[in-house]
Amino acid sequence: MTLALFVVFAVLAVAGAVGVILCKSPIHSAMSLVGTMVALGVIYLLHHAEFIFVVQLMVYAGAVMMLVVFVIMLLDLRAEGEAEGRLTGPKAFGLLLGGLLGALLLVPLAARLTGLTGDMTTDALVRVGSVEFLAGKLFGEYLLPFEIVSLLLLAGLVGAVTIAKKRL
Amino acid sequence: MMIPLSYALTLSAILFTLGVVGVLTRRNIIVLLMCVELMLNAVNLSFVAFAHHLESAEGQLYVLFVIAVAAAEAAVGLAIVVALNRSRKTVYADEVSLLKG
Amino acid sequence: MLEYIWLIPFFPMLGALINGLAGRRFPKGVVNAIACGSIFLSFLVSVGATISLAGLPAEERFYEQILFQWIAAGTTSIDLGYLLDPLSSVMILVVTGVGFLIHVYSTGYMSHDPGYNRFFTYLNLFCFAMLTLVLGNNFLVLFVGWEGVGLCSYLLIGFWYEDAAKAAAGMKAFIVNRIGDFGFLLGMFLIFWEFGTLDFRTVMEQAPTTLVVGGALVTAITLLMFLGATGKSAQIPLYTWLPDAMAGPTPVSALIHAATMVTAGVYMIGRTNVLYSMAPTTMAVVATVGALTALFAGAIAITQNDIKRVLAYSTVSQLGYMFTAMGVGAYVAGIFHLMTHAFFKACLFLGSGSVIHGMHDEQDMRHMGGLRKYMPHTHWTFLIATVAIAGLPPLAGFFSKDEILWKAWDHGFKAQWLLGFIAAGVTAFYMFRLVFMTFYGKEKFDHHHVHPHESPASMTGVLWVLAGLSVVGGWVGIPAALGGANHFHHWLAPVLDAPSLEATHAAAAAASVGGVAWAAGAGADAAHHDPAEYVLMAASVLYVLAGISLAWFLYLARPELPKAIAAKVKGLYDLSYNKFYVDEIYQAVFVDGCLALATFLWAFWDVVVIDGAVNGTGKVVRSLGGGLRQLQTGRVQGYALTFLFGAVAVAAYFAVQAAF
Amino acid sequence: MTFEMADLRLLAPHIAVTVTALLVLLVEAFSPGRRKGYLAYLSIAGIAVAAFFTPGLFGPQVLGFSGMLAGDGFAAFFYFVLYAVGVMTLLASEGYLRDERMEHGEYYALVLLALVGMMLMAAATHLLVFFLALETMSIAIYALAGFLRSDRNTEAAFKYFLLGAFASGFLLYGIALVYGACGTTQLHGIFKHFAEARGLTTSPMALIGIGLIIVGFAFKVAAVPFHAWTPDVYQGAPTSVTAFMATGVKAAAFAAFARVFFTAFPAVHEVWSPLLWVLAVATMTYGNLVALAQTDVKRMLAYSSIAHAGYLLVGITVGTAGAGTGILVYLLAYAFMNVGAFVCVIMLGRFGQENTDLDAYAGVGFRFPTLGLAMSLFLFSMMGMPPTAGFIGKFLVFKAAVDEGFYWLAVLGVLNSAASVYYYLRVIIYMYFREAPEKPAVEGLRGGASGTLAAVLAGAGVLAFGLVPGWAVRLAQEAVKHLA
Amino acid sequence: MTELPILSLVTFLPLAGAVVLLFLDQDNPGLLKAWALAVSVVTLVVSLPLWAAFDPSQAGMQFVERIPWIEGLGVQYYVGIDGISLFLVLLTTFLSVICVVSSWGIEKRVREYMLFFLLLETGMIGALVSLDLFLFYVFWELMLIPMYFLIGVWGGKERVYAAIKFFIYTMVGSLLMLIAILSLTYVNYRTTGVLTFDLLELYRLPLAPNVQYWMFAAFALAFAIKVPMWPLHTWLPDAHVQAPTAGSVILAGVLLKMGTYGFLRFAMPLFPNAAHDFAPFMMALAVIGIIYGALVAMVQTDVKKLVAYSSVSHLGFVMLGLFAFNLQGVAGGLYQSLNHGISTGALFLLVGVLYERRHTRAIADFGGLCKVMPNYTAVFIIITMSSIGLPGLNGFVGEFLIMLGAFGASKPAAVLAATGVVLSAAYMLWMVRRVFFGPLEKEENQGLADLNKLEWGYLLPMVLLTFWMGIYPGPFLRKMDATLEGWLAHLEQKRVACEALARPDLLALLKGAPGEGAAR
Repeated sequence: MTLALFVVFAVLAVAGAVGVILCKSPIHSAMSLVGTMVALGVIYLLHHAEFIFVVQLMVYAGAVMMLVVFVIMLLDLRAEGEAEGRLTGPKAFGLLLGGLLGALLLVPLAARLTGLTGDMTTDALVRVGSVEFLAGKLFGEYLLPFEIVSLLLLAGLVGAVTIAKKRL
Repeated sequence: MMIPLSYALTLSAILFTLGVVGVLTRRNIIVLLMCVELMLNAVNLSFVAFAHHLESAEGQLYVLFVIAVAAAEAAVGLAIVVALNRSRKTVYADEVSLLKG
Repeated sequence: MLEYIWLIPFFPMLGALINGLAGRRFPKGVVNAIACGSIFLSFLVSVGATISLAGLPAEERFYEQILFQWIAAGTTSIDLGYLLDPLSSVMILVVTGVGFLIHVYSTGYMSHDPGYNRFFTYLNLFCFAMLTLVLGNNFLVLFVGWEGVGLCSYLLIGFWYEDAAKAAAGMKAFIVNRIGDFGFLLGMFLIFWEFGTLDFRTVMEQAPTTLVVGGALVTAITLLMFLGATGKSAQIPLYTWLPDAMAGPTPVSALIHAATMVTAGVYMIGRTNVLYSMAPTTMAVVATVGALTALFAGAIAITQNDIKRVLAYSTVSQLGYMFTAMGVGAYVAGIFHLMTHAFFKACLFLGSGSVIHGMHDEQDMRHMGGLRKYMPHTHWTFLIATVAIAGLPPLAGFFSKDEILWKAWDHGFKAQWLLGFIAAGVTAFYMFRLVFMTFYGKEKFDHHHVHPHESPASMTGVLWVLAGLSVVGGWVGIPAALGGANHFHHWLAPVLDAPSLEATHAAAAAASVGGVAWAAGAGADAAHHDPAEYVLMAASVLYVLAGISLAWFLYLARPELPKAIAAKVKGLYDLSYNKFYVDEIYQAVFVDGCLALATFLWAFWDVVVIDGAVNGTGKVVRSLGGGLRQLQTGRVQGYALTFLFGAVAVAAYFAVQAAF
Repeated sequence: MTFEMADLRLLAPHIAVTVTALLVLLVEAFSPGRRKGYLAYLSIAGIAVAAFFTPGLFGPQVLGFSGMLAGDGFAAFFYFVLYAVGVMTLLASEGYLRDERMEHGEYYALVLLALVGMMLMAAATHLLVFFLALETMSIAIYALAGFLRSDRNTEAAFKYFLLGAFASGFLLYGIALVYGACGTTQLHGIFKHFAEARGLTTSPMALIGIGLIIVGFAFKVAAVPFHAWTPDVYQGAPTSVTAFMATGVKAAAFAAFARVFFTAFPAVHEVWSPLLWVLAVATMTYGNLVALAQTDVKRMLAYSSIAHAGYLLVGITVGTAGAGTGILVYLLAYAFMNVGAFVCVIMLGRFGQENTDLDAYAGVGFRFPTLGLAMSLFLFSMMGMPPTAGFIGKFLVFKAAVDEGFYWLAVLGVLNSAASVYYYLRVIIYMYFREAPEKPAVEGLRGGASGTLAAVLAGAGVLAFGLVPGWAVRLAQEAVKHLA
Repeated sequence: MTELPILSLVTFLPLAGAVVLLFLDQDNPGLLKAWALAVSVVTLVVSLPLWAAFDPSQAGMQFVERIPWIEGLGVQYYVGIDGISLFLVLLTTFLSVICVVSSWGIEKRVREYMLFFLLLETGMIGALVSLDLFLFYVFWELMLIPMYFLIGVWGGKERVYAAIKFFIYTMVGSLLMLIAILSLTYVNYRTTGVLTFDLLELYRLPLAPNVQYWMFAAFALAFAIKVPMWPLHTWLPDAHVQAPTAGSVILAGVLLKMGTYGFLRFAMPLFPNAAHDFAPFMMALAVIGIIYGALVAMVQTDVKKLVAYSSVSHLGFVMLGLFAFNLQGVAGGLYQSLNHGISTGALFLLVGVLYERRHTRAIADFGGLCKVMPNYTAVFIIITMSSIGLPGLNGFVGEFLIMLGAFGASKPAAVLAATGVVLSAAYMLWMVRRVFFGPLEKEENQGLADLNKLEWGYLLPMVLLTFWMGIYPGPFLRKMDATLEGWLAHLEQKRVACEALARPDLLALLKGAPGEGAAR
């Protein structure tokens, strides 16, 4: 069952991704991307990453993509011109290299995982629940990254403002 | 029933590759941005899958942080798109080539 | 007196220094006094030193004086020292004596030249160098003098530097001499590495034990040294500079290019006779080169019209005699001829100078004639010297030249003797041709512009002294065959005929092709008189007279004949007149060849190949940079593409690493 | 493990800088005036405070925050390098921004935020921290690159951003694979796994992961063929930002590169070393070759920075303690000489006209003797001429290569150095060997006292570390001891 | 150490002077020149006690100073001189004074000019006294910079090309030498466990001959470029022709000697087996240089270029002497280094005098100058004679010893080298004839002034030295003797010792071909 669901949503995700790169209109691309994200969210769920699923939907598919769509509308972007569809030399080369990269990224599959290393066992999750578990980690062990992210967001904020504002 | 790791990783690789190909082939900067997001999403999938199979929380935490990073990047990226559109009147990557050589 | 021999070169050096640094501010009289005085002082010291030397027993007649250590590297030590022995005493007497006379002559001859003090500076400097040459106690000091005289010769030939040809002649002299020096240097190195020293006395003492008679080493040493001699003493093949050297003022020609410097090669062989005696091959070469040069130069002299050039070729020819003497082992005869030649050739040159002076710098004999009534002193002295060089008894040239020819015959060098013998007649012919064309016959100069006159007393006086010496100079060496005591031979014997070397001589001679008879004759020289000696003597006198008569016939009795003959044997005449084209051949082969090679090396090898490679590398690198620069298109997706390319390559690399 | 107060000791410098950044933003928000130069000095004061906390970090390695952050000599060494970069950049920026009429507090805040990112990169012992720090730095720098909003600025920001994000994807993928292979991304943990699990050294997952991490680093340090952004971005960005990027980013990236590879992956050194060999050679050769063909000083310096990355990669390739020492000292030297050079470039420009074309430099050396002297000093240092700091850096790096038998690498390195001489000298040729035209493009020097001070500091550093490098070398030697 | 650190004083006085120069009034050239002169004279004076107090009986280093410099790397500030460097140091301080005087006519950017000159002096002296390889390398490279500026700023028309060529040529060589230095110190570290750049320590390091080959090759390349040996000489004519007079003097007088000094001090004693085995090759190059330089000099149309090529020829002699491996040759080579500094330096000064008056150096533009400039001509001819090795002048002593030594080592080499004697006379005298003799035809030359007091001032010491060193070289040669004997003994001893060492497989030591590491 899980596997079947995985396959279905995987196909959806890939379809969305293909849509992103094939759609002529940016808004269609954005929509495809949202589709991919949602499909991926479901796959997260299938991996028992409920919290991530939520964040994925809310922050990613929701907020971030909203922003993207907003900007597309703001700039009134339409479908791309003639040049887009044509297959040029560099593009062909890019496709070829992309294919190669894809193939190479499959090489790790040959590896076997060396074993369980973590403490996020089903057992533990059952005991404290996945969100609580992650929260504990986030504010315990992972406090430093958490703090850094706040800095990062501050930098992003200030950066976005300085760049986008007409005059400072 | 567990989803085999290789399935998730394959999907991740495919999505990542599609993102990369998109960055290389599209002209519209916003689409390029989205392709980069796609790449990050692909990686996230790997993290989640690994976390699941290793029974390790780290992968999931990575995903959380990556999403935050992606959000910040998107903000800055979109700001740049706006700025470019303002100064160059274009959203096409290949038309931004003042600096070269 | 002996301990003062350092003064002999010192005085002229001092003179040169004073005149050179401050001479411009002195009146001419002071310059004269310094120049002539300094050389006269050295002459006095030389005489004194020689008398002191003579006072010693024969086998102890040497005096060595070390001034200071010159070049030292570890155990190698070369001193600056002087050596006085009979051989060098003869040389210093000739140099200072003749030198003094020529200084005096020059005060008259150069009196109107603006470079007066410069001239005397050089002349004094020359005397210093020449005296160093003959007094040096080792090869290197000899070489110092050797090069020093070369320098002075260079400076004096090009004395009238404003004439490009004269400057070129000086340069030629120096460079050709350098070719000889090349050999000399190498010879010195061979000696050094064999003996560990360059001291004459040590080398000569050790030579018989260190070297093998007739061995390759000694032959190489002597041949290389002889190459030096051919340069300095103008022998084939390096004689070409000497005729050109006549560009210098005539006193210079007399002193340097006739009486002293050019005989340095002869002196050098005399000085190292021990080595030469051990190298029969070299001896044969020396004798042959000498004899050939004697004849060859004579053959050129016949057709020359420039009075100084005739004398120059005559000098080359006479030097050839000296080398023949050295080559046949008649060292004393060679030195003897060196001395007599110094007298009469100086006299001839100074006489020609007097003629040129009186003829307002005319040197072409075809524009002279009948001068004897205008310049009687010059005429008479010139005639005496000519007779002396022609070799008529009892003048100096007869004794010395005849001894050479006799020794050549006697020592078995018959071919060389023949060449020398022929040359003797030729000498008589061209010398009298010179005299007749200049002093006799029709006056062929332009009476309106040229008013021949006799030279001042300072010049004619010197001429008379030299003429006198040309007459009596040979009497010190009258051979026993003619009832003479041959003082000269006895004086030089300790150096040139060291008894200890007899055995070596014999062995050397035995090894040599032509030297069998000589081996027999060497020991019994003084006692034994071969009747052939008288026959040859008579023959040569008659032969010389024949030459003189021919000259008289052609240039006084039938002056129209020479032209006719010249026309008849035009080829031969041109050949002789153009000096057998040797200068042209040298120019084409060596000078032009060298320049062509040099130009090729520079323009092609340096500029095209090496710099081409250097700059080419730079250019290639820079154009590579320019090419790679094109990759930077400014399109961000192009950049992503290269990025991806790199990423794929890296991933592929690791995939491969994982697979193995 | 959870948070302990003791960990704050490790974070004190970062906190100081962060607080300063926030302070700057606050002051900016509430100050009406147009002159904001004092904010630069405020920022410098913050760095000074951070510097006050730093020396305590020298000594044995202390890990904090669940082993995510290291307090050790290595980090402290880089902190000081980064402080120096920061202070000089800020000083130079003050006058520069005034002249460009863009005095805004955000600039200083972003510089400080980027600085914190860099410092964290140097100290991160966990790939997550490293990644976040990298992103913090990058995002701040993206914004800084476009700060002056000229066409070139925006283009630079765009290119840097797009390629940076692209590269982040690869880096992250690599981290994911390493995580998958090891189950942890704490560097010592990774090391332990490599040491214990024999299969890991040939595991495709681990190796490809390492490969992709290398790609990510290679991008940040501008190694060929991941370098393409460098010239465009360096040229397009405001010069003060270029200086900051060229030195700070490079130092931080190499610090992290060295720490990650020397701490986590030494077990597979033999695998990644040959690849980096190729990268190093390609990078220095390409950088130098293309720099030869440049006529714009700023762009030339960009290519030269690629070449320098090549020399530094030699150090990573060699991978010994000696190489680490070399990298540290090299980066120290590089910080001074490169910031110095860019400060000189700033000073020669004027509002709206950067004057970075070589022709503008004609005769500058004699017209502005001190600037000429300083610029020459920096250029000679970049060439690696003694007795400058640049020489010491190169010397140590090549020494490490030779010690390990990497002779070809060393030879190619020095041949590259020789080729590089040509384009550095060309600047000097223009400055000194050509006469200034009638109406010179450069009318006067800008940057004010602070700019001059920055140049003087840089020059002093270049000379000081060239003449008495002993203590810096010893500190570096101590620092790398804790790495492996 | 309680003694006065004379060497450091001599080395850094010019640097201190240069720093002071920075603060002097730029618009007062008289003051600047006077200051530079004072500094160089004081340096010369301070350097003279070195000669006086030098103990000729001692083969080792004297006036040694040693302070740790970079402790982590075993680098020291370690200086000292022996019979090899003593006279080169003195030559440097002497020529520096001469150069400052001869630059009195400089009007363009006097302060910078003098600054670079003094800097150069520090660099040169430093390189000569360094006994630590690191320190040496620092000074060695330091010399480049001021020279580069001197050529580039105050040079002739093609100065930029010449300056850059000079710089890069030298740089390539010295960087490869740097690698050899690193390898050497590393091998020493592996052998002895001590990381040091101390030259005297490294002298003692036994090295397998095949290891020596490579290190020697790298050192030799650097020094051969500096010498310059054929075929690495092409930077020299350009640099010489373009450099200002004083720059040429220093270049010929001292900088080229750095190459030969490098062989003497470093390349040969560190790697005696390699030096010994490569000797035929080096001698061949030296001989080619002698003949080639002379031939090419012959066809030059520019006086300065001619002198430059003559340097190639002369330095060929020096190299020939060094590789003769006997006392005569080496002493001759060292002595000839000094001589060449004096005579070629003087030639460049003389050419400079002419150039200042006529602003041309083309031989064809002159002719008959002897008439208007008799004193100048006289000096020129004296120096010419010194240059072509006339006995009694300095050139001869060196040339003679060299050829003597070379003859002992290789007869063919000596024979070929001796042709240089002929050729040098040919090209120099031909030039002299064309410049000074013949009719004074060119109108521009009619009014040329003879030497003035200033020119006499700097030429006279040179002329006196040519005589002194030619007639009485004892004071010079004696002080070299012990050192050179020790030098030769060391060479031989170490060579024999190293010959027996096993030769490691160098390829096995080599790392870093891509892919190789992983294959293991």
